[in-house]
Amino acid sequence: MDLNFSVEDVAFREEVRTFLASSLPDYLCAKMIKRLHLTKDETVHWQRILNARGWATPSWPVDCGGQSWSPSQRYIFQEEMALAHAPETQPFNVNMIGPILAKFGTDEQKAKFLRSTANLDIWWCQGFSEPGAGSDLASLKTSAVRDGNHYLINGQKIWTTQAQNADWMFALVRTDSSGRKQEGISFLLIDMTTHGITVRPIETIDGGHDANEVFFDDVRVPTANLIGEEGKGWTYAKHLLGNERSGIARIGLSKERLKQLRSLEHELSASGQLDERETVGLKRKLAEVEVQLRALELTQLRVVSADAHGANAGAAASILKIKGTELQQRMTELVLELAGPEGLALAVDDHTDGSGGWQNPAAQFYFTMRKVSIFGGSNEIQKNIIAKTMLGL
Amino acid sequence: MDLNFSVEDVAFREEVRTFLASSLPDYLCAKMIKRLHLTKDETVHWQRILNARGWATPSWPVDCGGQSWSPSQRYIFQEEMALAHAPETQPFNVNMIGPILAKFGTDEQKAKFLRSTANLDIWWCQGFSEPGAGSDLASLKTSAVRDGNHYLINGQKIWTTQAQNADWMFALVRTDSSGRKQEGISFLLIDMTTHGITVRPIETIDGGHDANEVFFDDVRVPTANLIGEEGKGWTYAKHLLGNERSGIARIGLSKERLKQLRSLEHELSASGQLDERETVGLKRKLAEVEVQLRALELTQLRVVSADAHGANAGAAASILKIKGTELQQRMTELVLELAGPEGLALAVDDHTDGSGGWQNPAAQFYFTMRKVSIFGGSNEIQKNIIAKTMLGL
Amino acid sequence: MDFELSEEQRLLKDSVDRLIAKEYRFERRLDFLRRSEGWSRQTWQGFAEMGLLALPFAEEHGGFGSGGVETMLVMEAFGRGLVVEPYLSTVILAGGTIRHSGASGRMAETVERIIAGEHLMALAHNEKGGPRHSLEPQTRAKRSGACWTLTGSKIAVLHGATADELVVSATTDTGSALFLVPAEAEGISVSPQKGYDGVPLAEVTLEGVSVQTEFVLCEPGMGEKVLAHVIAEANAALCAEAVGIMGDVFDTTCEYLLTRTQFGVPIGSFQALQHQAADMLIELELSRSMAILAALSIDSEPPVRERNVSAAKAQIGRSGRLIGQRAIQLHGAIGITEEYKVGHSFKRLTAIDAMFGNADWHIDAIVEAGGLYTA
Amino acid sequence: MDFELSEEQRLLKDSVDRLIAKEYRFERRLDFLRRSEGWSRQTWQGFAEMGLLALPFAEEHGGFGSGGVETMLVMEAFGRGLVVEPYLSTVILAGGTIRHSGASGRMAETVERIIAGEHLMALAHNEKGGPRHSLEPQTRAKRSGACWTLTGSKIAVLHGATADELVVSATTDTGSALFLVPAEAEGISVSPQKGYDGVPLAEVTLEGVSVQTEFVLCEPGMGEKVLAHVIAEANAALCAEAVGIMGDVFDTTCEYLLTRTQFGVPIGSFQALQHQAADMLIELELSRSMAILAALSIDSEPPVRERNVSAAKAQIGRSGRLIGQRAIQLHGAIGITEEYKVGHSFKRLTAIDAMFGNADWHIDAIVEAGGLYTA
Repeated sequence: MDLNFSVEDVAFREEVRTFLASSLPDYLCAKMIKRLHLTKDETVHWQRILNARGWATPSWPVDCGGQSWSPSQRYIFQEEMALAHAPETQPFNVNMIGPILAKFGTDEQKAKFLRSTANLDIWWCQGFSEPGAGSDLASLKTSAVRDGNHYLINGQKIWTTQAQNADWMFALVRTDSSGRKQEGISFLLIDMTTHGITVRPIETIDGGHDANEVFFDDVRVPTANLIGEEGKGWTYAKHLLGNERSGIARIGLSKERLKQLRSLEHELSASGQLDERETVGLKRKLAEVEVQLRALELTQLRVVSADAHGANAGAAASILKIKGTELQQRMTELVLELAGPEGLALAVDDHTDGSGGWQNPAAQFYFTMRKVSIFGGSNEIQKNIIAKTMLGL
Repeated sequence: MDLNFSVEDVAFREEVRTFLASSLPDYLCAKMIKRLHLTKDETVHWQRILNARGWATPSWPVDCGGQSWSPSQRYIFQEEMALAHAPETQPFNVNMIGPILAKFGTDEQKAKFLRSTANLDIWWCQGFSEPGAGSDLASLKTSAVRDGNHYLINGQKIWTTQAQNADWMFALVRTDSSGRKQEGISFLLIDMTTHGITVRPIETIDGGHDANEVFFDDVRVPTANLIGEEGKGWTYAKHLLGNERSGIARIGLSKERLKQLRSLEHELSASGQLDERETVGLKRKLAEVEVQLRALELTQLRVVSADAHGANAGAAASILKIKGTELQQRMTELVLELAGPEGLALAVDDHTDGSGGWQNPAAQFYFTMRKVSIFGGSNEIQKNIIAKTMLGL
Repeated sequence: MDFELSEEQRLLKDSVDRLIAKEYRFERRLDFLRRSEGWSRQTWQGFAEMGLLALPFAEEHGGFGSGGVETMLVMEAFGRGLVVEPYLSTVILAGGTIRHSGASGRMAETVERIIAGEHLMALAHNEKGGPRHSLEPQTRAKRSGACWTLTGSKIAVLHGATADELVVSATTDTGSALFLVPAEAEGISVSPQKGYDGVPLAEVTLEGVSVQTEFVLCEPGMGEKVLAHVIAEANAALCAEAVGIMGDVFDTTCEYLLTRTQFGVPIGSFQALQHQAADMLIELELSRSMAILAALSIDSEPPVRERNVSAAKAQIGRSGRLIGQRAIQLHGAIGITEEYKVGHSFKRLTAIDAMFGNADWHIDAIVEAGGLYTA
Repeated sequence: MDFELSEEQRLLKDSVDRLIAKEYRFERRLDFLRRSEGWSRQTWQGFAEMGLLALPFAEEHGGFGSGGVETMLVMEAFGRGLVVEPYLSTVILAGGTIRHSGASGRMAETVERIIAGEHLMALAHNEKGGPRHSLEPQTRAKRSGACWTLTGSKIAVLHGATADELVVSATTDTGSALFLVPAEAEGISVSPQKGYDGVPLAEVTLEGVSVQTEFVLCEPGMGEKVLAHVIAEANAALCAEAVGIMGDVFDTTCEYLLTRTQFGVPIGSFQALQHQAADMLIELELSRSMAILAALSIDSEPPVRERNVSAAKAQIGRSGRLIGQRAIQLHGAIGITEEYKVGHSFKRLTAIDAMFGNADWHIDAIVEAGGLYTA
């Protein structure tokens, strides 16, 4: 047992750090520190810088443009990205459809999509959730009816993140409603410019417009855009879940936020805005968070180490997801507490301009983070998974 | 709306206080303060003092020896009893079988049992739980087979509190196993000296011997000892649940324990055993408990007031039970924390002698109080009840 | 000891509940929020006509001389509707400073205009940089002849931008005082902000604002005492509002649990969710009890009043967070959309905890006071 | 970065796990508790034969020179079995003071006898009345000639009544020191107590106990440093023990959820109970991670060592309480009976939190140290 990273890992960390120091544009770093939303162009710009270095899609198979990194290297990369305030890569492209294409795509599909997906020449969104199918995803109803060498799509998706920016959607659609509900689902790639698609934005309580409804009205999709076999879509989608365990707890991000909290604590107690008693109280809260974060970090590292030794971590992904999101949420609570009455006012235009103090986006950030325990399999669903793993019921 | 008690209530409180000051024996008060177990004789002694005043069984119907007190008077009586460190009356006699006899007993049964039950001339225990029937009480199996003017009882009860001291048991037994499980249950009074009854003590983690197993081996019980109708036992038993809402949260007891915590806090911080930071931390914990206790106290008073106005409080009993037990448990945690390493050692003979410090019984008291969220319908069962009340599912 | 409402109180409750249910449906509120002022003057007139603006003021000034319970009933209804009109700022806060300063001749007229719905006010007491929720303002007031000159800046002034007149706290050489400052006074600048809960706010800067002595609302040295009383009343009012919100959130959540189906059954049939909902009800009932305590305590002597109000605000801060977060979680994605009421309720509960001391701040206040049960 | 055990470590783990599973079944433990000493000398000999008593001692003294990981493996197994033998007191605590004081000639012999299972020791450092967990004893040591005279009293001395020799902390004119005191020394009185977790304790009074200078284990001024290191090791060991207990409790609870039926189904099919069990697993895994951190930190420099061990002890204190309480609750009445193991595990978890600083105490220690992540 050894908590220290290997010489190779340390060298790798240095390499990542050097690259980020020289390649991450200052203006992006500044926006990230202020928790401002990036525009589509900014995300694209950064991902192309990473892709030029070969690091936009490290978890993909090497022959598809990935890196043969060890689990600990992946962990280091993610941590350094977060600590340097680097934006994350576009998750639907990099973590979702890329690996699916690499594993289940035809040669034609790979040739058509992989390079442009990595380079963010095309922007993907994910069409899974429907109004009646949230946690019970398999009950989705959007229908795809075969019509020659096309599918005719009718129905509705909801909570489609970034659909307004998307060129393509990967979607689960129902091609058969006769048998078990999981068995009639297919996995389809849909060009968002196709006739009959309407995107309607959903405003969320944090003031953002990331979520959308997407309506399909007799949308024609070539059968060549089917991933794998018809009716096997559920299997492919499930492949994504628990696929990426090394980053699920978002330790790096939380560490970086903890640093911010520490510096706010210094600032507020030094300036007398918190009296001594409040300062002690706050320091205790921070220490509590630190202990939990350290425990989660080590748990994450244990999973990384077990992966490196080829072991299977069972309920690990769910544990990391639950505790990771709880800590992320806890930290936004603390920032908001620190903001006090100054945090009541919204910044004038919070998503593009960072002229206000740190207090003004505190509430929005708190509201935004409520979703992390809902999306990607709610924490209740994660507990069901843990219970199933351990009780088999 | 008025938080103040009426002039009559204030006078009543004074009457109770005066009575307790003059009638509660000093040695009992001292034992209660030290949280020592009372012997059977001590409990009997005190209950007879109360009974002589007519106050052992105030909630019984007036013609059965009760008092026509208002809900607020009952509340005041319970609170003053707790604040004066008076022992509680024997609960199985006073809160359980007494009201059952009064409501469902025959004239013969009332004549035979009521006076001696109030005066603790006979000591009752409750035979409900069985090894396979805990939260699912209705699945009980102890059988009562009719044989002329007797029932023949076979089976086993468990967790029977104070069975070792009991002269009589009121028990739920199965007289029919053909229909719905609730419908074949009868309510029977059993003389504990009857041939075929074996009582085996169960030691609990607090070192106590209050719980027992009771085995029935062809025990003959006269049919005259049946309460009400055969097969209606479940209805009578359910009548007991939520029957006594005015004392369920045990506010008085918790207030008295809070006082003890406050005085320990003063003692430990004055003597330098807690440094300033620890003292502030402890004071915060106490303030948190106080806020919750005050909220619970007022909720209890709202229920009392609603009862006085003839309203029905719905899920109130469950809310009071859950929060009341949580607070009782929380306070024992705090006492144990305060005891520190000194609390590791048990008192030499904790149940009879109070020569040790307050630290030594702290752990036992903490362990003892784990049961309050289990017995009398576990807090999970209480939440089921609340959910049923509000969702109707 | 009695928790029943009087006949008059019941009538008040029924009519304000009806008003909110009828006039303040969620869609209308969304519409109000989109307007430039962010609220509805028509609704405000409705409050005036119903007499709600007159409640706490003395009968001699045209008010009803009502107490904490009446305010509680109104605020609870306002909570259910998520009312954004300037009731707290005009009637409770600024109006409270007038009431507790002992309204004299000039003030009587102001009160009359408040009651008529013709005069909006705001309390400017929050400041940046100093200790949180301090009652000793950094804003300075200097006397010269028949005038005071005020210099300083205020933040988080509720409904500050639409107020006709501001009550400004400032420190003089002989202690803190409260001043009435017309919104259009020279040297004052008011910059409007949007609160995340929908309630408009403002930052107010005073650069040598001149105030005649007759506009001294509260003499030097008395400002802190009056402010403490008014803030206690505001906290009691916010507790009641929070209970209204929590009750509404709880009802909505139960309804959602019964109607939303997943895996072929209503999600309310899942025991883990049932128990979460049960926890919400427990917190709601405890909060309701404490809001009543706060309402019944605001006319008590300061130590009792402060302790009880702090206890209520602490309880409500904790419960509000739990209920708000649980409601969002139980709703799932729909809970965080701007089109759905629960998210707005969650935001307002968050703001209520942040105003006039959050839960931890009030726990510390109780510690400072030597405990809650200390007689 | 690697969390895998070495081959030797795996062998050690397998053999101690097997030993406990075979020799330390719950019924046997209950039998040990009923004996007058409260534990089994035969089992102790078994530990000696397996070499467990030799683990942390230097090879030159007949030990294996093992580190924190080996101790962790042993203590985790001991946790599963709820071992009551004096391993912590003799090997970790008293043994640790010898190791960190730099064992000289005389000590080498003592270590050999410890390793052989022939010599039992205890650390007497807890005192009544002073600040909690202070390393500055009130017990005084005065020098006169070739002798020191010790006066004072100690509480909560683990396995103090069966120890052949005590390590006593005392303050001299030039700082604190540690002294070796034979149990039968004149002026010493040892009164045995029963710990609620089954571990025997003692109160020790020293009235002018005379100690030759050669029995000074740790020179004046060095006592605090040695004691701090030993207590960090003890806390790391207790964390590992707690993880063993929690793992066992968790397994037992899962099994109970699957076998206990109510309402015609296993109670593990109730979602609310499933989620409680899931919470337990989360706490268990976080605790395991922190026990590893503590084990790997005990040879680090003091600031890192203290911070990491405090973090581990805080985590384990919180998790131990949650897991213990939940396990009891999920078991219902059977969980609080003395005949069932879970209640005993709960008591031991409670005691572990109370020893050498509970969770809150260690959170404060982290605050004092300026935070956990401070590099």
